[in-house]
Amino acid sequence: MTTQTTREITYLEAVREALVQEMRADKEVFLIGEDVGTYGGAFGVSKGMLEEFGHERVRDTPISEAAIAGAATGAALMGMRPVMEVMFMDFLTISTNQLVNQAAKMRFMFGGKCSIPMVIRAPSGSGTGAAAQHSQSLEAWFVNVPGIKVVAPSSPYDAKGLLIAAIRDNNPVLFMEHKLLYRLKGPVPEESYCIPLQSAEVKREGRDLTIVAYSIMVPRALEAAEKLAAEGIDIEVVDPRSLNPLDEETIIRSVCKTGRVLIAHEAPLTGGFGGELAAVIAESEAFDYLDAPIRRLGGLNVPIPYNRTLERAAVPQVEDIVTAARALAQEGK
Amino acid sequence: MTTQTTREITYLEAVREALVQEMRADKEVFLIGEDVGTYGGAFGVSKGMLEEFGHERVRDTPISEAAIAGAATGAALMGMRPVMEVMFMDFLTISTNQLVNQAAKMRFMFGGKCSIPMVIRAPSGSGTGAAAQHSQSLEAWFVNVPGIKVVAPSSPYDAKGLLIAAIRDNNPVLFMEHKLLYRLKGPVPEESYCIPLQSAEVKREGRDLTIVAYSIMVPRALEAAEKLAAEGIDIEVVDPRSLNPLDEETIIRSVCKTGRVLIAHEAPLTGGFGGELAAVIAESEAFDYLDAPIRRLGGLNVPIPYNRTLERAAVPQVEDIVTAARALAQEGK
Amino acid sequence: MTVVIPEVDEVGTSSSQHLLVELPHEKLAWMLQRMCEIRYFEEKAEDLYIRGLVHGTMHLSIGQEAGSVGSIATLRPEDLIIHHHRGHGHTIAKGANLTTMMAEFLGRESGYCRGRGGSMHIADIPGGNLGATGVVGGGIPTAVGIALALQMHRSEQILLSYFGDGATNEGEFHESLNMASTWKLPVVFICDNNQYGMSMHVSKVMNIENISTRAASYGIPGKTVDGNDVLAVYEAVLEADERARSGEGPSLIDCLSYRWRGHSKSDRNLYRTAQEIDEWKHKCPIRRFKNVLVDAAVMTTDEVETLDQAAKMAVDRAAEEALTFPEPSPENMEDEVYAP
Amino acid sequence: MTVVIPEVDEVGTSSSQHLLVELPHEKLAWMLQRMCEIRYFEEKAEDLYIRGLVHGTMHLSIGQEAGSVGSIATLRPEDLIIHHHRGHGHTIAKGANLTTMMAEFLGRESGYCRGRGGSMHIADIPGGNLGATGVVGGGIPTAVGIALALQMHRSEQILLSYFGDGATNEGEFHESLNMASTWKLPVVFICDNNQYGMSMHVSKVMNIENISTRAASYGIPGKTVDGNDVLAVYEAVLEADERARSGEGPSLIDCLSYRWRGHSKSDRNLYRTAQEIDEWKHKCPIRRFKNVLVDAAVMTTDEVETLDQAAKMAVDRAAEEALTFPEPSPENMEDEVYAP
Ligand SMILES: Cc1ncc(C[n+]2csc(CCOP(=O)(O)OP(=O)(O)O)c2C)c(N)n1
Ligand SMILES: Cc1ncc(C[n+]2csc(CCOP(=O)(O)OP(=O)(O)O)c2C)c(N)n1
Ligand SMILES: [Mg+2]
Ligand SMILES: [Mg+2]
Repeated sequence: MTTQTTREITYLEAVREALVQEMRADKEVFLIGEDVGTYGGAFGVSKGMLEEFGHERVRDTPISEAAIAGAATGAALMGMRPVMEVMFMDFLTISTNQLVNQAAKMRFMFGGKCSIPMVIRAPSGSGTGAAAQHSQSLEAWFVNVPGIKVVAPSSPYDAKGLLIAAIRDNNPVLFMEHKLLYRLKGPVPEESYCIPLQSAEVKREGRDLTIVAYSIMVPRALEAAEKLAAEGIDIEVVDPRSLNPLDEETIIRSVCKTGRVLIAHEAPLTGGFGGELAAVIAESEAFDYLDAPIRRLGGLNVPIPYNRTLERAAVPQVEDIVTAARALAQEGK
Repeated sequence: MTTQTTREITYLEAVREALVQEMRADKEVFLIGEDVGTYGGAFGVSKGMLEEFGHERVRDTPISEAAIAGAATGAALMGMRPVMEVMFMDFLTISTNQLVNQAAKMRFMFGGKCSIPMVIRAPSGSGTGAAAQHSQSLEAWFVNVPGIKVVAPSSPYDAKGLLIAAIRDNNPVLFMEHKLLYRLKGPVPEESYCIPLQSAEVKREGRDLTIVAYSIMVPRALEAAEKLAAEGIDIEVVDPRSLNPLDEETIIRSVCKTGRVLIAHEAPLTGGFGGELAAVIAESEAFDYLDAPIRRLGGLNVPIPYNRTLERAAVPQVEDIVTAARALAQEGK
Repeated sequence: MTVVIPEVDEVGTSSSQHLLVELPHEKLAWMLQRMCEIRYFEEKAEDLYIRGLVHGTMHLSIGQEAGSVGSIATLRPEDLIIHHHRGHGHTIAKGANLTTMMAEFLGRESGYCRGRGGSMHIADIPGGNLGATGVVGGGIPTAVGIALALQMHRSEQILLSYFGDGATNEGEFHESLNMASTWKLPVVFICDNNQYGMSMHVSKVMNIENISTRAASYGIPGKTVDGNDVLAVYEAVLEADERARSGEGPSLIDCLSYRWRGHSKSDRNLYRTAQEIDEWKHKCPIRRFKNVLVDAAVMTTDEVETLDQAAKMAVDRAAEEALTFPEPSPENMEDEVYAP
Repeated sequence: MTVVIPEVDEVGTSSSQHLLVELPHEKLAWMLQRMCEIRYFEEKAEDLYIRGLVHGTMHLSIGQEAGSVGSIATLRPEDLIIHHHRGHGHTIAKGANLTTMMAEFLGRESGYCRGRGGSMHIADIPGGNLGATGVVGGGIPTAVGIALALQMHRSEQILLSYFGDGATNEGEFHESLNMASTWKLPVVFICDNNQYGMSMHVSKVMNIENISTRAASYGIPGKTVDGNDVLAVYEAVLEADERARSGEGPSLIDCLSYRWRGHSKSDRNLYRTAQEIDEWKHKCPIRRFKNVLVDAAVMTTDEVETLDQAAKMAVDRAAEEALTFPEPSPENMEDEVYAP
């Protein structure tokens, strides 16, 4: 990738650029969802796209999440590449049957004789004061559904490359966009490029301890790592980027190296994806390299509260990661 | 409990007995679901109940899983104790919004000023040749939803005591009934009794290795344990019984004792509840007692196939547990 | 739509003028004062939001006050409501304490939901307000269960279930109305039809003139009323109440109105013209009701303005007081999730 | 219901008698033969099930053959269908290879779904059968997407989307018909109305006479037809096809019929009388069509019976052959889940 074409854009702009470039490149790709047209999407992701692609390919829908998911599933079955936007990830609870029982299963159930190339874009996470029904992180459900892939980019660069890869993938891909990341800026090449799914990335190298984090937890982990560097604790941050399929090797290699691992996610700790990560590590050769127990840092087991202070307290913040990582770095020494 | 009142009945009869006894004891308890009345429920659980309690309390519904869940949620909000039967757990994908965004959240979201005492009875699992859309085990989703409890009994005795406890609990409780367990017979006292949620049970004592299993995997683990006993491998089988809240102590104590743990469930391995169990163990003091990596045995990451042979191969069977446990018992020796 | 909503000219008009003589004076005064309180409350909340004292987002019902007040005015004190994200009007009409309500907007411990819910999720369970749901259509199935409990308890109470025009395209609307009709439950379904679901005009998301047509799918009465005529709303809902109370089952009332403000705080109003908004401001339900009352000589201009000012003062006082309340503490939140 | 379905007496009757002259002889023969194939196929499948050669459960459409054949007979070869758990009739009418189909029932590798789907999930994608869904109503939203793709591809093809009477109480039915109508998609929604959803008679789960009434909620045509009159079904669906093909949008056709067998293999038929079942057997759509053809002298009794026997033999041959096919191997199943 030539660097002169790389500029700083936001995560939101990166998502839009991926959509626009794929829609220009392949007429089978289209965007479907509530208020994605004139309104430009609840978070402004599709702003301006209606003007270029028109109402047919930037398709506003009734408020009918089951039918929207079905419309994407059926169109995908017919060889199109729909990108469905659900306004908030919380509302996938209305699309669940279509995604889990139709989109995820048709290929296998029908003997491998069809495929469902679709993307479900889902703004996720808390931090906007939207309370319990507009702030969830539901990735753990979909990771347990064979037939669906789950991707959760943490940077503008990853957002663009992973979304293009997701659109070109021949399977249903749940693409999580954390609302607090939309404004995050970072270098992104103008050209179209793919980041293969199932490729984790070491976001920061370190010797003492590995933090496995994804989505919003990556910038927080990196900030925590800087703070701890000042204390002489050298942290490695690994971002799986895609939760299913999962690049286990990169994670395991890092844990073998550091001997300590902290897993961080925003979703409630109990039953969160961190359990899968912990299990993968505990089952692997990394087990023999562990100098301390595996630690998880997750959201509190609560619905997300409205009040700012409570909302902040409900999910891991930089200072929580710092505290947990510091403690783990000392543990058993 | 006086033993002279204990007889051998099936798991299905135990579930029915719990329902009948609670409905006799508390007029606020009622059963609502598709074909629970005249038909007696798709699996015959409510056979005969219509005759005793009438159409109002053994309430047949339209095929409307969202409204059924809403009807239960709203009635619970009004102080009733509805028991909702979903015909197959797979169809909770249509009730998801009501269960996750309403039932689970109303109490917290409204400042703790209401409660939702309801039970969701969900026949789960494969083994009946019903294929991909009628065979799922979706417990992992609900364990990650604060506000819902998840229970999965493995014996007639547990089914009755846990269902009565679930009905008397003041929160939404997902109660999983494995279809293959319905015919399982076991001793059950006639009197009404409660098994507190969050109480795991050691189903078999052993020295060499702990198998943590729930639902259908418990009888399979016990059978595997007998086979391995013949080889001189002494297995302990722990059944959490309730997945959330989880009785961590009993599990950790067992692993500290045996130093080896195999986790078994039917749901697809990736993202299954086994990850949470593995993480809880890996984070606990048991970590220091582990003589071998934690092992998980789960379903293949596939939709459940129709063909008998494929269906059997898709989820752990007794021989798979035997093989995995035998290997783990030797590991690192 | 077939219902034509007149602009408010010098002469006030209502299709249910006869209620001016049939309803007690205090009732009419109560209605006007509640409508004014809703208007002033939402203007105040908007102001606090702009000043950064209220966070998150907010869905204002300014322009739709006749729907919430006209419908709830038909209820007995023990009757119930369940509603949705645009629910400030219903909450106030149902008799909410303005201070406790504003405290919730401000996320204070003494708010209706102890700061956990915010403006989108106000519930006052003892007051018969069973809560606002932020998931479009999500409260409708819950309404079925509430009404079912009323029926099974042989209660005299009824329930009003509110949702927007956009919500009628959700599957939960369909399942719920069908179930409520099949079981003849004591509930009235009220569509606060402001003609838009976010940016989508009803004509772009459904192929029918009147949402009340959908009642036919369930074999229940459906009526579209001028939702800016508080007396017309009252008359239509009262009839539906009686049907619900007498065990004949639910009805669907479509209250046609308009939202003056953007959908929420992020709305740039790209989907409608300034002129359209302006035209609807000339159909203001409050000014209209005032004129109706004065023109029919039910009240003097002074009386009307006294009620208006009383509402304004009540809101100002509530806001002032609420701002002095303490914030909740983040301790032990996990203990709040499950009931003992 | 307003549509009265006559018993089959010595004289055969059809409300669309005129089609006997308008339709080519081969077409009429094709229709009768397909109806017989469906009947014999399901009887054979039932027999294999009882003998333990087919496992799981099975949903037989015996008695409803006119609905699937009458509707699919209107299609062009390139047109599409998507259907539901009671889908054997649609599958055969759409031209399935009986051997490949029976092989799927038997869970063989050479079955339509390589033994992964079974009797409830037969799909023949190249043949235009986009698959049967076991989740009630679950195929309807998918149908919207299929029809959307046809529209966006400017295709001439149309889609028939099948579901049962019970499915019309699912939210997905509502969302889907509304969306399809709003976008004028080339799909015809066909309700295989056998009057029961498992044990629940339509009158117990909805408060309306005719399911076709629900079309009004979406501003589309709705028609209830005698689903035991294959020619009446043909006429109604053809009209809806033309509407769909010409870009005017969907229709809802309610095919009123009856299921002779239990809902599935676990049904004890406690919710209906033996007499009711018997009465409906006297309305047999196959015997009726045979009489219509013979009475109108379109065919002789011999011709009719020759078609019948050809169907029987085809089914017997299919079953025999399918039983010889190998089972799939459980190796590498995880590699089948995701497309490369
Ligand atoms: C299930 C669901 N889908 C989408 C949204 C986002 N959203 C919030 S309000 C709204 C518009 C609702 O329109 P309507 O029902 O007419 O109510 P109004 O806002 O006009 O009062 C949308 C799309 C949501 N909250 N829930
Ligand atoms: C969502 C869902 N709920 C319940 C079931 C169980 N079930 C299978 S078929 C059936 C009856 C469906 O009735 P109808 O739609 O009229 O179709 P029919 O079986 O009569 O052909 C039921 C309740 C299911 N498969 N899916
Ligand atoms: Mg609206
Ligand atoms: Mg039916």
